[in-house]
Amino acid sequence: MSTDITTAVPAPPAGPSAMQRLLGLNLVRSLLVSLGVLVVGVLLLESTDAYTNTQLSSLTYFTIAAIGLTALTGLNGQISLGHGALMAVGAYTTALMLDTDSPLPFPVIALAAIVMTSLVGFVVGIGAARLHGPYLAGATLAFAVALPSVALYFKGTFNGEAGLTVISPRPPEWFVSFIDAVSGEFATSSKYVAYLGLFCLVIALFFALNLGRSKIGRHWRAVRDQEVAAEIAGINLGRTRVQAFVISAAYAGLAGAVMAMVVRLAAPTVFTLVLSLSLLTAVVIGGLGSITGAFIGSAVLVFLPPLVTDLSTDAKLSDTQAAQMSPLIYGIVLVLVMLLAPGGVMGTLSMAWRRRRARRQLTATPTKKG
Amino acid sequence: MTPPIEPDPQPSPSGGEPRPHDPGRPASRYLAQGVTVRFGGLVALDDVSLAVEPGQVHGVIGPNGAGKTTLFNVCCGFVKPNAGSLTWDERELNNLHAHDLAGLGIARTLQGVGLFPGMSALENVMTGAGVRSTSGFVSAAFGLPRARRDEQALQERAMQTLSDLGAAHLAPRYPGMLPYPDQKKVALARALVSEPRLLLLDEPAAGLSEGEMDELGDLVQQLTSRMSVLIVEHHMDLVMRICDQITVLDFGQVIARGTPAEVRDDPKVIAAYLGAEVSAGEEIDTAVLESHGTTTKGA
Amino acid sequence: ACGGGDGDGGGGSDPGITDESIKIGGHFPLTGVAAPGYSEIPLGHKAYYDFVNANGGVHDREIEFIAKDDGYNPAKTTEVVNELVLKDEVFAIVGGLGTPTHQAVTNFLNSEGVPDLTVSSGSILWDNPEELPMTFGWQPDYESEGKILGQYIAENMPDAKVGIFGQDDELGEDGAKGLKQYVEDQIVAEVTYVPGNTDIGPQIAELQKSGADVVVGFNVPSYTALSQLVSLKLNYKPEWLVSNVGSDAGLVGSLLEKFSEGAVKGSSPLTGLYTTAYMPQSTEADDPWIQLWQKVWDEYGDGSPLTNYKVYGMAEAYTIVEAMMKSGEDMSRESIVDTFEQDGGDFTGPNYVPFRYSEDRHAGIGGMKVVQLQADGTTADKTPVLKTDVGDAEIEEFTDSANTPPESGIPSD
Amino acid sequence: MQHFINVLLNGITQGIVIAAFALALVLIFRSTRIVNFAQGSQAMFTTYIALTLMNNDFPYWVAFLGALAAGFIIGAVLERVVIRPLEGGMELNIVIATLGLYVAIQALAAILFGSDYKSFSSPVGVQGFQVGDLNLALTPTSIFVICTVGVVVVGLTLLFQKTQLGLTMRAAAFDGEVSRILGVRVSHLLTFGWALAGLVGSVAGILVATGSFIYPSYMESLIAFGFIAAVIGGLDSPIGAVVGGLILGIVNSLVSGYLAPGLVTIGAFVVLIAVLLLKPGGLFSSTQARRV
Amino acid sequence: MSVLEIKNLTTTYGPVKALDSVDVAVETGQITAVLGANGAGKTSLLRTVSGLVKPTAGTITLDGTDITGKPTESMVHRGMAHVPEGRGVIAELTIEENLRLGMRGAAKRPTDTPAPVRTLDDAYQLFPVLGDRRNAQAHTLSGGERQMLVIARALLARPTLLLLDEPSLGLAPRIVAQIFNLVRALVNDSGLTVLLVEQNARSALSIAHTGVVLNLGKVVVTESAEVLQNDATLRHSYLGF
Ligand SMILES: Nc1ncnc2c1ncn2[C@@H]1O[C@H](COP(=O)(O)OP(=O)(O)OP(=O)(O)O)[C@@H](O)[C@H]1O
Ligand SMILES: Nc1ncnc2c1ncn2[C@@H]1O[C@H](COP(=O)(O)OP(=O)(O)OP(=O)(O)O)[C@@H](O)[C@H]1O
Ligand SMILES: [Mg+2]
Ligand SMILES: [Mg+2]
Repeated sequence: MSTDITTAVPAPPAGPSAMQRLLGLNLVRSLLVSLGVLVVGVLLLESTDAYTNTQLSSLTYFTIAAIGLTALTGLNGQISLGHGALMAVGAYTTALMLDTDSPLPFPVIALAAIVMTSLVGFVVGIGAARLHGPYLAGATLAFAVALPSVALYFKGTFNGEAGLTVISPRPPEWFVSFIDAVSGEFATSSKYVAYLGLFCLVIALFFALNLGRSKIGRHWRAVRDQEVAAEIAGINLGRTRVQAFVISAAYAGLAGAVMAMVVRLAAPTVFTLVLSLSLLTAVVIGGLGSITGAFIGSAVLVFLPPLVTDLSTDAKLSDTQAAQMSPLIYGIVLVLVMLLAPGGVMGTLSMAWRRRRARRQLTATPTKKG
Repeated sequence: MTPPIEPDPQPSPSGGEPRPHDPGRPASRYLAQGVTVRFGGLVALDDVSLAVEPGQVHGVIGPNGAGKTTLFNVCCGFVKPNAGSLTWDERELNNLHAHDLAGLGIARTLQGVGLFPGMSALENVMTGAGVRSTSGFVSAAFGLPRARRDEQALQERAMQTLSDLGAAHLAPRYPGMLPYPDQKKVALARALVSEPRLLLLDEPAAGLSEGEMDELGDLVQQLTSRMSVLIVEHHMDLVMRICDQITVLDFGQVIARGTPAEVRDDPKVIAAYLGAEVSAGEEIDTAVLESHGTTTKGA
Repeated sequence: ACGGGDGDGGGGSDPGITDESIKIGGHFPLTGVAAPGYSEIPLGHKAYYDFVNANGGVHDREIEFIAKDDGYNPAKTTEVVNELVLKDEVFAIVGGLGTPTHQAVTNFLNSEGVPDLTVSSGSILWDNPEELPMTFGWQPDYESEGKILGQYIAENMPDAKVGIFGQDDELGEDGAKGLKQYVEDQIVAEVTYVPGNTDIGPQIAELQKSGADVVVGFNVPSYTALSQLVSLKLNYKPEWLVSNVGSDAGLVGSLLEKFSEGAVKGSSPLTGLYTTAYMPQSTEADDPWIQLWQKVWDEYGDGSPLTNYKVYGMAEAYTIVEAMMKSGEDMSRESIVDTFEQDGGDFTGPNYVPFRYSEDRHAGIGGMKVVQLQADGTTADKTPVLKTDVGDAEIEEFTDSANTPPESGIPSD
Repeated sequence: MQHFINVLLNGITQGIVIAAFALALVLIFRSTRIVNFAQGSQAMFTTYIALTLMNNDFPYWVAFLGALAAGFIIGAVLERVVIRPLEGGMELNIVIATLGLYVAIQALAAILFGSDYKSFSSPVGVQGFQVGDLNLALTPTSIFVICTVGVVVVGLTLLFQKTQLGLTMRAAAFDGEVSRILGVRVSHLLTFGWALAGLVGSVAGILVATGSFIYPSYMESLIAFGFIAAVIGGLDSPIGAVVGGLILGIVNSLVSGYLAPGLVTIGAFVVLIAVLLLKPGGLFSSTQARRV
Repeated sequence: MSVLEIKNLTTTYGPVKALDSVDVAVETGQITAVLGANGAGKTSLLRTVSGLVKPTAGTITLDGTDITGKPTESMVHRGMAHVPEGRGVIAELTIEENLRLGMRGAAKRPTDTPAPVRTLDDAYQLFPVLGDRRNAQAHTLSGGERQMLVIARALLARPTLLLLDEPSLGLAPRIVAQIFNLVRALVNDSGLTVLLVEQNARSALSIAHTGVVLNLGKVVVTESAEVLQNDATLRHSYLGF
């Protein structure tokens, strides 16, 4: 199962029927991969303890956002240090809409979060479309730092520093009986939230797979690789960049919606620059441009820190020392991954694979020049 | 001084919005008139006019820094001229953007190759025609059959274009791994896949061997059945062989235009560009050397 | 939850409690911007529990205390509290620090039935027995403190022009709200600062412009020090009243010492500053409570000097231990909450005014006194101990004499 | 009037410190074309070294020089050990590595020096000047800070524009291979560039600390503002960094003084976007490369 | 005597062998032209000689000193100047700064080496367009102008061995002639040695003394230029003209 969307090489056609099958497969493959993730997700959720369940729900929102950022940074070449702030838009939208006596169903709320965030992403994207590399990084960083202040300033709506608490939705009847049927357990609202996250993730994954392999994805990559050539080929650079930014923002919005329910709070302190930076980190250490990489990177970010803290506590360090060990180790791991596996986890794997294939080809047929 | 451009030989067909692109239509005339470009104090192009007739190969030559690339950039919207107009399909191209070109049936290659390194050759070529597929965002996101059909057709066409250039075997390979001439082929295929009616080639022969250059010449001549070609090149053999018309630029001005034979013998062109073979050049050098007294005068 | 409660024998079958031990935990900013100062609170907790454990524990049970780092980020608070409750299976959460951070977990803790005791924040949010039956505040709320400071100004500085310097959150807001009940018409300027932005020049300049000659600060200690420095820069010398949170004289004083040129050696640069006290401060070496804390810290601390943050942590821990003691041999999650509600009003900690705990109140300490810092680093009482509450509750003098620590240093059952 | 002057003066002193930090970022950018997120942590660390020296009774100036030396060495070591092996790869990789360093160094400082507040004294006074009735928000310390940054900027500008070393540093940064062909010792110069940036960064770290308090994350807010200032200035030019820093400092102070302190970051964002919309390469950008 | 002796040189890029046991001897005061199809390894040869690429086997000797694996930075001081393929200007620096960088190389060279281009003014005289634009950033130059800048910059280093990688690329015929003449004059007058890589075999051979033909990384022919020019079979099979 390869979910690498940057290197989706269409095989050269071997007659129309074979090609039809191949192309037809793209949709089928997206569906299969998404369903696979769904099944694995359900199995994981039902076979692990409650705490791991909550970690998995963090993983879902993190991964959704990372997929969106992978699309933007990996496919379109735009760096964003502001995706944490975009998640804030989704999270606050969700918190505001859940804060009524009879809130709308979650899909509607999630959709609203996506739309709101896309709108903000559109505005930011228009500004960003003209910018490159570090200038874009600077602008999005400023955005990440600035947006939480909006919540501080408009206290009436967003409740300032304290933020908006989110009452987790109560699991509906059918869900309780479903879980009961699957594992014989009682479905808590944490579990329900984890399932919501999983569903959002699967849907997000499905669209990402389709887009990455489509014309749209190809145009994004063209703009990333060689903007002049892309322009000549008729691709409107500005529009394509904004499009990528909006899509990516939509993912951040959905991630924010899930995050609001997992964290049970939308507050400025949740959406610090650190969140934006960790997203970028996840995307890069997983392997830039690869959806599988986005999964892996997010997993590292969710599971590594508590692991280090636990190990440190086991090593008889005090709680404070253990707490400081976690960022120390995390920082060192980041540096080491970059040094030892510059392509991130996925990049390094696929590189090794390609190298092996090349070597095999080379030994099979002595070098020949066309 | 500049020979005037004759009036449009084909009267405009009456009425009707010019359609952006219709490969079935015969190639039309591309006209640049009075183009002037300044970079700060430097006048890169000064009142330059040029007409590419349908089905012809039009060469632009001139010394380094004469303004050839700048003219190209004006023709495809990368540089906004300070004055002058462009006409294509009997329509003036106001406020031309580079990304409009493909839709207008104009394609261009870049000096160097400018392939997308992160895509296979086939994808590179497919991108060249991407704007012509009609399926939109939604069908792409949902992976609808319509998008699939479009992609399929596109892929077939890209494949076809590659095989026309004898480069079908390159399809799955990445540009970084290809030898230079193969890269150039892919780049050309990418320009051709959109079935343009005007092809702009900027120094296409740079870095090619003589054999490869001959091949390129033949190819360009074949293309004229389907499109007009505007070419910038320093290889005189090639230029003289394939061009129907040549415009010579020097210091941003047109100093000559005509058939290869006319241009070749124009004393102004010889002085500014071709140089009177080796003997004339030698004088320049010895002058430099002598000015330092290091010359020991040999040969 | 899966695997919950397995092997737990003993008094109750609740998670985190066995015959030998009681496991509790809290979330604190141990790293990041909020770590300075606040990261010392769990040290206080730990030292006191170690002291209790060394002296027989609580009904023969050892207290095992886990402090988790949340970096003052609610998303991480959720994570670590999940970990504490679901993985470490603690009996209760104690001393959870910060308003936005703790707010993220109150619903979860209450729906899971986990006691959420002595929240380290003066927000009034914790006093909500209807919706948050397991949650209890501890320190006085900021609004009550504002009222007491307001009344002091109204009575003793009736002509003063008052400026407010407040943190841009519930600390500043609730405090100002209380203050205004008494000095609304004396206020000439109200400025706020955003934690993390250390540039408060414009705000202090604004106060100076307004002509305020009394400034009330509802801020954290680092901003007390900063505001003093900036005032020095502007030659601005109003009377300062600083809320208890921000008046850690030891800390702020030592920070400022290096900058107070020309001041008398050994005198605190904060001399003359008014603040409030709801329990003895680390500088009051003669106070029996401080003597207890000092002893505990000397024995079970890490060798660093005793600070008010550590005192705060130990005092909270004292409350926890007292509640555990009073809950008896077969303590359960339910019973400790009951103890807080039934006996909480009579807890015997260092606080001058008792807790307001009851069945329908989960608010913490109900009053304080206004004090002024003296040149020798001690404080002088400016008012008797005052007792009050949020809203329009009267401010009354509280005349009961203060508690003294038990001989053993451990509350009895 | 006094209020306006003081808000402005406050903006200038804040801005000049931002500028000092932005300068360090610009130096790295010039030599490696990346933004060093670890810069703040490096500066923080060297400031702790200075503080340790001062607590051991070394005078301020010795501590200052000690910090500069430490900054220089740390910069050089990081370039050799972490950045060098990553060069030639993706830019983002270096960015992530510097993020890792940023986190790790900060944690290390907390472990080594503790995470509590420490005050950092000033060699000169911290009391403001009084001119007649006017109380100016200007202290001997702020004048010291402004002068120090001034010296650094002038020094750097001369270095880059007037010396062979500066020319080769720029060449090495823009095109390593061509520079090597021309006999430029690129690898030494890149290390030197990082070392120099480390040094300038530690100047910024100390200037922020002087007459104030430090704790392991005290440079945090400066990282964002310094980066924004550097981008406003065009990332490439020392003068640009100073102008960017001053603009940002003054705008922040005005927003804080006349609107609301909560809007400061929004103000910074607005200024940045306004500048970038007018000049996508920042105010002092020189390169707007020919594309075809 | 050979200034530059290349023995058994092998250079690989991953699995690709760009040079395969190449032997070339470049005689003092001569022009040696390296010819061959695209991808034959010509550029790789020059890059290996100037140390930009480390060879996997073989030795390179310059003036009797083994320079194999020595850093590129040191080559200028040994008297080697390299005009890289593809117009290696430093685009962000001004034209004059580019040239000044070239002059640095001359600083450590013996002052008595004959060199026609010693000062900035000499360079500007050689290519007047550079003088006109001396304070403009190099990226504003046209393709051919950049090539001129790179050649002038290399000459300013006062080299004894000049490595030229396709110097005629993108230049107008008149300038090509000028440059080729200049190269020949330098060789004749100041004893410069040139290793010239050219796609345009005909003009290269017209000024070269010796021709070396590479094919797939191997030397297939080493002959005097005269022989190569006149032997139709050799020309047809290896040079395609
Ligand atoms: N962006 C720019 N800024 C300043 N000058 C420029 C710019 N672009 C081009 N020029 C100058 O304009 C003139 C024309 O340049 P152009 O690239 O069109 O020449 P060309 O004819 O293509 O030359 P070549 O054959 O060498 O490629 C040159 O002198 C060049 O230096
Ligand atoms: N950096 C590189 N990585 C991998 N392969 C390379 C690299 N550079 C060159 N090659 C390969 O090495 C071989 C020789 O290349 P080289 O550039 O030396 O040829 P050349 O004779 O200079 O060709 P051209 O006439 O196109 O300049 C080619 O097959 C090329 O694809
Ligand atoms: Mg050109
Ligand atoms: Mg080559």
